[in-house]
Amino acid sequence: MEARAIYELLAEKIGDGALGFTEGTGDPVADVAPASIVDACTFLRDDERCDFDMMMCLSGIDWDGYDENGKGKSVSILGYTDLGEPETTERASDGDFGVAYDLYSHRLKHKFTLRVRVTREVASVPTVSGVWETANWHEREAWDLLGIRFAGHPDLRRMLLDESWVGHPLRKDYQMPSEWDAVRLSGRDYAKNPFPPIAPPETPTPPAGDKPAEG
Amino acid sequence: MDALIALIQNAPGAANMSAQALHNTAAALMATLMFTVMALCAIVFTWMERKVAGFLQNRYGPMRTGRWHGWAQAVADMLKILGKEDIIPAEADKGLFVFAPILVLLGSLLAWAAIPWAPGFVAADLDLGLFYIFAVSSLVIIGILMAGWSSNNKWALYGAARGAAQMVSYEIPLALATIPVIMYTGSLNTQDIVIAQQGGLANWYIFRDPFLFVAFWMYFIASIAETNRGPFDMPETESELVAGYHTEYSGMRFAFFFLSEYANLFLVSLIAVMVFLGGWWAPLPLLDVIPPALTFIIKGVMMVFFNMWVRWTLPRVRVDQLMHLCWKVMIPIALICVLGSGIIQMVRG
Amino acid sequence: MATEDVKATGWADQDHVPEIKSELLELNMGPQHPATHGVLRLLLETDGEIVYKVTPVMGYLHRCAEKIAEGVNYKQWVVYTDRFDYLAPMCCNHAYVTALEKLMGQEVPERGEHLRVVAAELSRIASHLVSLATFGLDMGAFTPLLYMFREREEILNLLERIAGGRMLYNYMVPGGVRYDVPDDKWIKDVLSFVDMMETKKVPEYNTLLSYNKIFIERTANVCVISPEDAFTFGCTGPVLRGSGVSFDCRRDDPYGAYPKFDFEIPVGQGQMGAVGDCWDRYFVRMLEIEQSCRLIRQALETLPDGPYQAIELKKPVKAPMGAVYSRTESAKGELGHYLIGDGGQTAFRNKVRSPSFCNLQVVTKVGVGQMVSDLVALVGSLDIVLGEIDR
Amino acid sequence: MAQYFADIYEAVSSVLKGMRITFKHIYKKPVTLQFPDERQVMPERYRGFVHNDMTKCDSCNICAKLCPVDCIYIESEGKGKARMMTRYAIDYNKCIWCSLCTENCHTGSITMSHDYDHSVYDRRTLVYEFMDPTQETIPCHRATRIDMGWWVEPKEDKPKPKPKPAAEAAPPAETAPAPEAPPPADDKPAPGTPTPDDDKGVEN
Repeated sequence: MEARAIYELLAEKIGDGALGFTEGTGDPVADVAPASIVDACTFLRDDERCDFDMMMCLSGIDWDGYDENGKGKSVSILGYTDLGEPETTERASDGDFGVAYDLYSHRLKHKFTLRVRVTREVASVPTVSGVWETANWHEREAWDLLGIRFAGHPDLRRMLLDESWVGHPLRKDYQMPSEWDAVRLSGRDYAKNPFPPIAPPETPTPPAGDKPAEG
Repeated sequence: MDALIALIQNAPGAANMSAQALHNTAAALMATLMFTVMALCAIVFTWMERKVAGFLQNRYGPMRTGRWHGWAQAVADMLKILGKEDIIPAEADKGLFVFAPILVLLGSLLAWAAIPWAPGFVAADLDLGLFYIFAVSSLVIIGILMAGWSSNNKWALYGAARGAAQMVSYEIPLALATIPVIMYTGSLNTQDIVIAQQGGLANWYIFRDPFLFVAFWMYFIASIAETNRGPFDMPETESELVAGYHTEYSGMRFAFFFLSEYANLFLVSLIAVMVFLGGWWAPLPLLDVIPPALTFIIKGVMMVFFNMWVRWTLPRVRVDQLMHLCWKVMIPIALICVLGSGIIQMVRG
Repeated sequence: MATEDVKATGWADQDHVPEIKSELLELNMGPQHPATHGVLRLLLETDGEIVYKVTPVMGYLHRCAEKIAEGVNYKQWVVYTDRFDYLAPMCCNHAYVTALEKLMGQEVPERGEHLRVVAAELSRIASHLVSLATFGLDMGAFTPLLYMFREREEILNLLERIAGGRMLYNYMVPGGVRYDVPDDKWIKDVLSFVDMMETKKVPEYNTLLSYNKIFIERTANVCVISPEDAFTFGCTGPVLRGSGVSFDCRRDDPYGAYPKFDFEIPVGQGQMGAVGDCWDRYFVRMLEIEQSCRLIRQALETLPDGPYQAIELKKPVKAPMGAVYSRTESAKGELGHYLIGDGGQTAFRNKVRSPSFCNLQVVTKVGVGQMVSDLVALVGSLDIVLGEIDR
Repeated sequence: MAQYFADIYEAVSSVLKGMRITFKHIYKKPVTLQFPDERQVMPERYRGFVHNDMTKCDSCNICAKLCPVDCIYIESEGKGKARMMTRYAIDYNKCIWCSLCTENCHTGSITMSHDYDHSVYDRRTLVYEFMDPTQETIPCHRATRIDMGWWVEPKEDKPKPKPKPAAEAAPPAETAPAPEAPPPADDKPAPGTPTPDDDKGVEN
């Protein structure tokens, strides 16, 4: 079924919860209010005409800095200064968070994308892990990396990072901590100079141009 | 032993020795010899295992140490293992932890006493020889259980529990498979068993009757399980239990386990040769020129090769399947062998 | 856990449930364990040999690759995609460039598509070989591992000749492939390798491992994943097909040159036990090797002339604003990229939906009630790669 | 009961088949190479350690900008014709052999060699300085180099590509399309180490 037809079915079901349908560059996407996402997902899974038995992907998004005019670029990755101190950002963080759900039906072989958008202050979306089991881990990952809470999630712990980690790295205003658990986190840049001088190495000849390796 | 005593008597300066002194000297000599042979066989077999595995797997195995096909690799490994730090985990039961490898080694070492290498050349010419061998080699089980328990490591405990269950179970088919032979010989004396197989290939027990042929394979399978080698290496199962009962062992203590594994391997191979494959008798009259002890060892090494070949071909069975195999397949078949062979003996008179 | 609960796990009918309950033993399987294929940690609660709870813990290999994706430009990011599934990097490259081209609306020349198929399928064979080999190793069969790595080495040599790298190729670029075929001899070598694989090697593996009775006993009827479980847990690839579902992105959601070729989707048929057991998942991979060989042969025999890149290598790549989700069939399953462009040269957000990540989740359900040895078989048959789970 | 014996038969026969296959391999020639004695011949496109030919390099910074892991360090002084390169270093601790630097180099100075075997005892020794220690700076501009007698005429068949804007930043304005030249200077190892190649390199 076409995405637009699915959206119309969905809008019929959840009423005000359906916020709009966009077609343009990329996949067609249906915006849904956070409050009705579980209803929407349950409907899409159980309805005969939709039958979305699999959630392909759940992606958390930090929309901060994303501007419809293409002006607000994504911030460049924050790393370390020459002295190994974490760089800081002056960004004001006021963008929304979003979650995109990509669904697929094995029987009807059609796809559909849902999207919810919540403000940075709220940062909480109802969980759909009761609808598809796979959402469990995807949501944990989104919580871990983006700090989006999933209300009602059975096991919302950090997944890829340690429980004691501070911050959510995929946020656009994330600042790398300088140490974690008494471990200094800055990378060692051997080519820069704060390192103590070393004795001359044992003649490491730089690689020659096209000296063939002999067999 | 008698042969050894006779040898010593003939040696210069030994003529005046009392019978007791002669016996003691011979015993000391024999013990030294046994231990040396065992340590040597462990070294040779580690190298052999690697080379056999290598060639079965389309690669070379060790090639560097000692120039010719890495012959010194095992020696180098032993030296390295001797130089390693001896670690006893803080939470381990120290006494048991230290004693376990010794017990394991002891178990396999004691059994060597009753192996008949050549006519008259056996350290302990016991009337209960075969029984003695099976009895003392059971000590290994206690050692493994001790090692697993005292390590205070869950994986080690798993390995020990599996190992104990496995080895206790497989003692039964192992012993049952040899019973037809004992019935034929009418003796448990190891020398008698070998002497009864004199007279070429046809007189070897394996070819005496079809039930004995089956019994030999029962013995072979059970012996693999007894030595904890693949496909029945339940106490180790490196892909499941990390390293099983010796997970926490290092250095010399680990070497003891290692040594005992290969000593055990050679031991069960020698028993197979002794019981089923004609002991020191050459298969053909043509080969009688080879000294009996050498024939015996060559046959043993061939059995070891066969064992390695099996190990490097087959996947590992699961622990419950292992038990299933033992209790529901091998013991019935071994019992049938005992019965069938007994009937044949009765018919033949 | 009450005895009734234990019976619910499926062991009841086998009378394995002990009458006297003892305390459950917590067992840390990993992160350094021979059978967890990397640095996966499984927190087990066991009673003797039987597992009552499995909690996978991961992140030991986490590099926050998705953050890096926001910091490097599209072409630089191709380099990083190699590092997800380092056993089939070509498939990862393919997945990413497909997503990017979908966002850009970029067409790829025929020859480029064919070369992509050849490279990705070779990579898939290599990945499956590693998977089968390590699965055999988990079952205790060491020798097939060496035989399969011998053939994988051949593939690495072939890919090294076309892409320049042994393991991390960085071969595909947006709009095509980086290099053309090195020479005609390469094509001949690939074809002869494919022939050898089909006629000699696969039967050899089958005799040595697939049809070995001990191996069948270890894997058949073990850890059965039902199609419903596979759907809800998002299992894809050989895990889903092992459960008897005929689904393959190459056919059902076609991309690249795949629609042009003729190939079959092998599914698990429960030959040795139930549909969806470890043996089925294992054997589906074996059959897929043959199908990949077919694909390679077709792609090379019909290799068209012409350009192999649509965008000059030195040109920077820009993608418009918008979001796409694109998926491809990697060796492990459906490898998807959720890609948001912001009109510049850098992705605004790139979420990687890695197949191993989703496939692994199924152990929390299927692993319950199995023996420790069977759990090893399950993890081995899922064929996970930690580089892709932790990203 | 029939199943019981069928299982036993199947087990024995499949085991024997498997053992036949492994036994056959004893007679096959091993496929492994004895590494330090025998080495694989690397194919044409093999990407080994990165090599930079300092005679061609004009310090345009494209490679450093394009490097996904920032492992190339280029420093220069001055502007325009007077611009002098003071440092060109590659940190092989970081290099991931992706070859993005080579394919965007407009002078063709940076290439991937076939070298892969550079084990060291200290990671700091994996930072390779390509500048000659005896010569403190290298002029970047083409005309200056011609004055110094460093250049021969560029080959005609090779089109001189204009430096494209690198990934995120425009290349430095001073970059000039540099022609090819015979290598007058060889690269040099990490700082302060005299190597036999050094003298030869300068004279060439």
